[in-house]
Amino acid sequence: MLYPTRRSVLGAATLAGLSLPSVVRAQAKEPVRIGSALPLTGSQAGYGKDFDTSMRMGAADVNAAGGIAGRQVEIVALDTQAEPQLGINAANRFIGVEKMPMFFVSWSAVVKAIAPIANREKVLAINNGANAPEIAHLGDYVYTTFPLADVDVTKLARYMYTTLGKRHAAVLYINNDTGIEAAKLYRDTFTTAGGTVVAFEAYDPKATEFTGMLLKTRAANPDTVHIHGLTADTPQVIAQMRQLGMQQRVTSYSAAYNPKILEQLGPAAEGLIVTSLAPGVNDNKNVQKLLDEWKAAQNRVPNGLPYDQYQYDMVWLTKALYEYLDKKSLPATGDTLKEALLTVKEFDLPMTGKMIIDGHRVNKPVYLLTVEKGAFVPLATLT
Amino acid sequence: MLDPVILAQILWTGIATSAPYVLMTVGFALTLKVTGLWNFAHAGLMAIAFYTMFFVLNGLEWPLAAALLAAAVLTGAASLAIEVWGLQVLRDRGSGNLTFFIFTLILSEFIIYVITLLFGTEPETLFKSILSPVTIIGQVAVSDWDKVAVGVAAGGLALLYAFLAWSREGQFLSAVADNARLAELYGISAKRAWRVVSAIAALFIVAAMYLVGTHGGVVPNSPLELILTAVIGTLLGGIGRVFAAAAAAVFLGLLQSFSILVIDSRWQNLLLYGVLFVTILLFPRGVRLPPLRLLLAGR
Amino acid sequence: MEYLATIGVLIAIYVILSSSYDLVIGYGGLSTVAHPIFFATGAYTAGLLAIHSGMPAPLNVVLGGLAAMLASVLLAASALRVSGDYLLIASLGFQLGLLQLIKNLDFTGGPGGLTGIPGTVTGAARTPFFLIVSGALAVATVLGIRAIVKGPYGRAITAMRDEELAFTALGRDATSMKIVIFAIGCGIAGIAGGVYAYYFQYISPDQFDVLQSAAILTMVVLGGMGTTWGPVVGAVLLLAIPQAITFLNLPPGIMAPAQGIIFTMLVLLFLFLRPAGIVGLARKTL
Amino acid sequence: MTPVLRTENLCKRFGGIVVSDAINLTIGRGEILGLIGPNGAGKTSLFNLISGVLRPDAGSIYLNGVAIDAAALYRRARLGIARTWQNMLLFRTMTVLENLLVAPRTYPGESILRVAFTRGAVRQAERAALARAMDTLARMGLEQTANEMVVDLPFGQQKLIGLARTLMNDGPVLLLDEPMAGVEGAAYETMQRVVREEAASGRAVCVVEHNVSFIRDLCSRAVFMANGRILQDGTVEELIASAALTELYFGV
Repeated sequence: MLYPTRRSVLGAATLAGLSLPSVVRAQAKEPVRIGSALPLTGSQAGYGKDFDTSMRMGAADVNAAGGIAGRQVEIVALDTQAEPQLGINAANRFIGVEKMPMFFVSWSAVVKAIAPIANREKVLAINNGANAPEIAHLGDYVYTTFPLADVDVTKLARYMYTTLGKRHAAVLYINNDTGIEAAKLYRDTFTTAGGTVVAFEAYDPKATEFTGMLLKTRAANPDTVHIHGLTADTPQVIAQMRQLGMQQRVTSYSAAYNPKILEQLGPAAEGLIVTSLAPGVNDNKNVQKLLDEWKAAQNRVPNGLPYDQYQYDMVWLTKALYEYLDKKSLPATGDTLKEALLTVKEFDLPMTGKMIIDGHRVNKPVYLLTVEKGAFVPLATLT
Repeated sequence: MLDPVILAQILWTGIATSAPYVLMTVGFALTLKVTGLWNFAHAGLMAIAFYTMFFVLNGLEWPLAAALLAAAVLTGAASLAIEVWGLQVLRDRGSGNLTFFIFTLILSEFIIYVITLLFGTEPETLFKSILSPVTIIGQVAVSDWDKVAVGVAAGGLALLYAFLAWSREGQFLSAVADNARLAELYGISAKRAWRVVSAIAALFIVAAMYLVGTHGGVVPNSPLELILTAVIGTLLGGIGRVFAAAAAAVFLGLLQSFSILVIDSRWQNLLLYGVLFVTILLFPRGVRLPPLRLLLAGR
Repeated sequence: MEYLATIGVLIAIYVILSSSYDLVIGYGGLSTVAHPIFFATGAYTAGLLAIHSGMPAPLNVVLGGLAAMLASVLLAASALRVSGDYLLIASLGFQLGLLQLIKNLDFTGGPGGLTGIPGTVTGAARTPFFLIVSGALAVATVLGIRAIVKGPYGRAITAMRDEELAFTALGRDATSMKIVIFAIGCGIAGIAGGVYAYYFQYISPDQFDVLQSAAILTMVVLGGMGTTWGPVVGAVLLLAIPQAITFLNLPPGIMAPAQGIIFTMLVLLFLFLRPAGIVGLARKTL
Repeated sequence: MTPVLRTENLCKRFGGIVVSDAINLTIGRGEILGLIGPNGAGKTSLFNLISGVLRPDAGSIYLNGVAIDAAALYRRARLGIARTWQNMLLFRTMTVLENLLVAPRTYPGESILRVAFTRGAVRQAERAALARAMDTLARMGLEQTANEMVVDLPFGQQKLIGLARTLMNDGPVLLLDEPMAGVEGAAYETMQRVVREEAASGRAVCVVEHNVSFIRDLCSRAVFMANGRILQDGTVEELIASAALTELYFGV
């Protein structure tokens, strides 16, 4: 939705974030205010709102655990609608109005749009949701705590070749910034591993009809199909694929790790392999706690649980950064926080586990899940 | 690659998938033919149609028949309201082409915002599962959805043809389409014709959205993209030639499906617009607009 | 302050856009929706030149304007051969097609958008500088258009809009006049695009689609078509009010659609109750 | 001497309807030709063909012996074929004066470049146009209406403004489409006087008119048209005398 009127909408949470119980205010020192630019409205709001909720849960837990050196944490979330222009306004508001030395941001287009500002103003912008490989090259003040596509896609491709012994892969991808780069990565990794990519097809984000593409793929007869699309189109592609009698094992990535897909595909989802960049309930007991919090608060599971785990953890990451600064008794600026991020380097986070900041990249184990009897079950953990 | 089975499969699925586009294009083209307006309010009507069905099916959990009926009634009413309290007022005022465009486009946006407020922006489908059972007919996979789609589209076209050709009302429509003023002289009420058309268009829209909503996810914004296909179909089909527009819609669908055999799939969509470009820039005379001023009443 | 200044730059750019759009549809009476695509043409031309050529920024911005002008002449010349009404739909197709092309090409950054546009001006002076530049351009545009529509040329434009047939039969070449007006308006939009690209250093195709058309249209209609100050008022309102609304502190889920509803409803109300907009004198038809 | 305007075998049909069937017509210098006939006879269509609104299917049009078939509507006006319209088509959002000022045969103001760079020439042309406009209005006793909006004037005066606007074009040919329809009283007199003066000044005038007495007063020669054909060409008396035509016309 691209109304400039809505481009310049800023999340109401700006002020909501401030309205903590006055008791807390009174007894607390100057609070640590964490900026978070997310699509709270618009087509991506389904995720954005849940991400915000999860981060606030993280804040609540940090505060319950004594906050950051006695300082309370406040989340200041601004709406981006996943729109560059709104993202820019949000970034300017964080820097100019809220005077924040760092803030978190998701969605590739928004990260790209705010990068120039962060670099100009020497404010640390941390991507914690977008995975466009380009993000590694956006400048000196743009870092990521969320693994970029080159982490999960490459590991998945290698797994398909070595472990599952697939030799002929087909890659179907949505023709937008999410799909294009990731698809190339899968192709290159799979080929260097020794396999051959027999079909490499893009489809338009608006497309609803994939027969031609699928038949072309079928004729190339691959033994595995990687689909890199969005939650809206991926199920449609798989459905039409099955209807055309293509039974190959389908792989996708974290976007397909979504209950809606099971609903829409029913039996056709069986065998689907998806990636998750965060440990699941069985790998990490804390995750159950988050899910319970969600049950209690919203009586449902969040959209895109792994992403939510990262959102939750960002508060703890911030805590770690600020504690480093306090130890060194440095003021919190873009530069010092950046220094903190790069020197601390290793973070042990409650929901996502060990996180190693590797320059402008971050390396994380990739958790594979597959669909069995209509449910996602762990398949493997790739480190 | 060019083995007959594949070609047959692409042909069949291509035709089936173009069915909803055929329906909405026909509604759009017919409206243009009779009223002389590019009625972008159809996007809003599509949204109303889909979300009515969605609500009745998943909110009230009533049967499909009820959903279709409710959608038909609501969309029809909305369409009539737009005609009577919107377009007619502007006609009486002798407003220019652009005013009609602004009105219809902005109205659609308005409707879509309201719906966004009510239903949010998650992609929704009419039924939980979008998987429809497949039967193999001579090695060609035919899903139930395909059958329904083709059936509905063919039925709709046939009915419309019969209506225009044989019913009095239908002949009136053609008369008004040719020349509203003249028709008035022969005692045919243009206003009436315009209202009839807006009702018919609503029905086509409901049918189209049923097919769209059972095939994949729909968000409040989708209609604005869907309507563009209708526009392109109408353009290529040639203004005032409703069934040619329908054919154009199928042609576009097939063009895209088949083109993948020869060109990289990522260029498919561009191909669509390529065709549009060529039409606009090179053969603009291939597409004539009816003399709007004549069609506007009160002139 | 950075935040307000950025809003200021944005407002200035949209004043340029809506005023030039008003010249085309309001004064020229040319039904087009494609204004954002010429904005885009300017933005991408300037942006790409900024990245790949060593040429000075002002030159690139001007070239962006010229590119937009060229594209607009291409469209107008072919569409107007048919009829003024046809231009409306032709422009829509033109916009969609060009956007699709931008998304499919690689050197434009594809759907992901064009990153890495150099900042040119750096340091604290940057935003004030752009505020001044864009502000000056906005003023120049508004006054320039005012100058155009006054005097003999403006008289001819008005006559053409009122009764094209009679106008032509008096020996006036309406078609070339239309093409010229279209080219001027779209060229200005292209320049605005160049400034936008240089200031925000990132552009993506989705920023220039049909909803963007509707937005600029809203500014013009709300402010008052065929008036000097109407588009200015419209642009300021549509960009400033949302900022104000954010301080009402509504839940965001409500806010964005609510704003859309408010503005679209306003347009509809004006269309029927006061066709000439906030500024315009009540004229009978648009 | 060559006639100012000559049409040769001019043909035009819309589907089944023939609006112009091999029309051969000549109008000489200073002549006022009356064009009469029932509705749908093709009189206005003939004007549209001559002035270039319509393209003939066949035939040619000569202005002072030169074929102008290739010239577009606006070029023909510049060549000096001026016309009025049955329903005037005045510029409704403009004043009387403005309506006239855009109407001269050549108007530098229509080129943005010339407006921008040859200010002097433009200003001069404007002055000339202003003088001619005021003069024309004066001839019709309308100078005091100069700055009123045309839409505010009574119908009769609007008709005169329509003529005045056309007269800004000082070309050799003047085509008047039902100048008298709905006009009476003072305006009627003025209309007649002005048309006479124009003819006297050497222009070739052609008038489509139902008001026979107006034609009789004005025209030495008249043409009777029906179904796109010229049935008779002669003096007004001859035409009116012809029972056949009268029947056709008045449908007795």
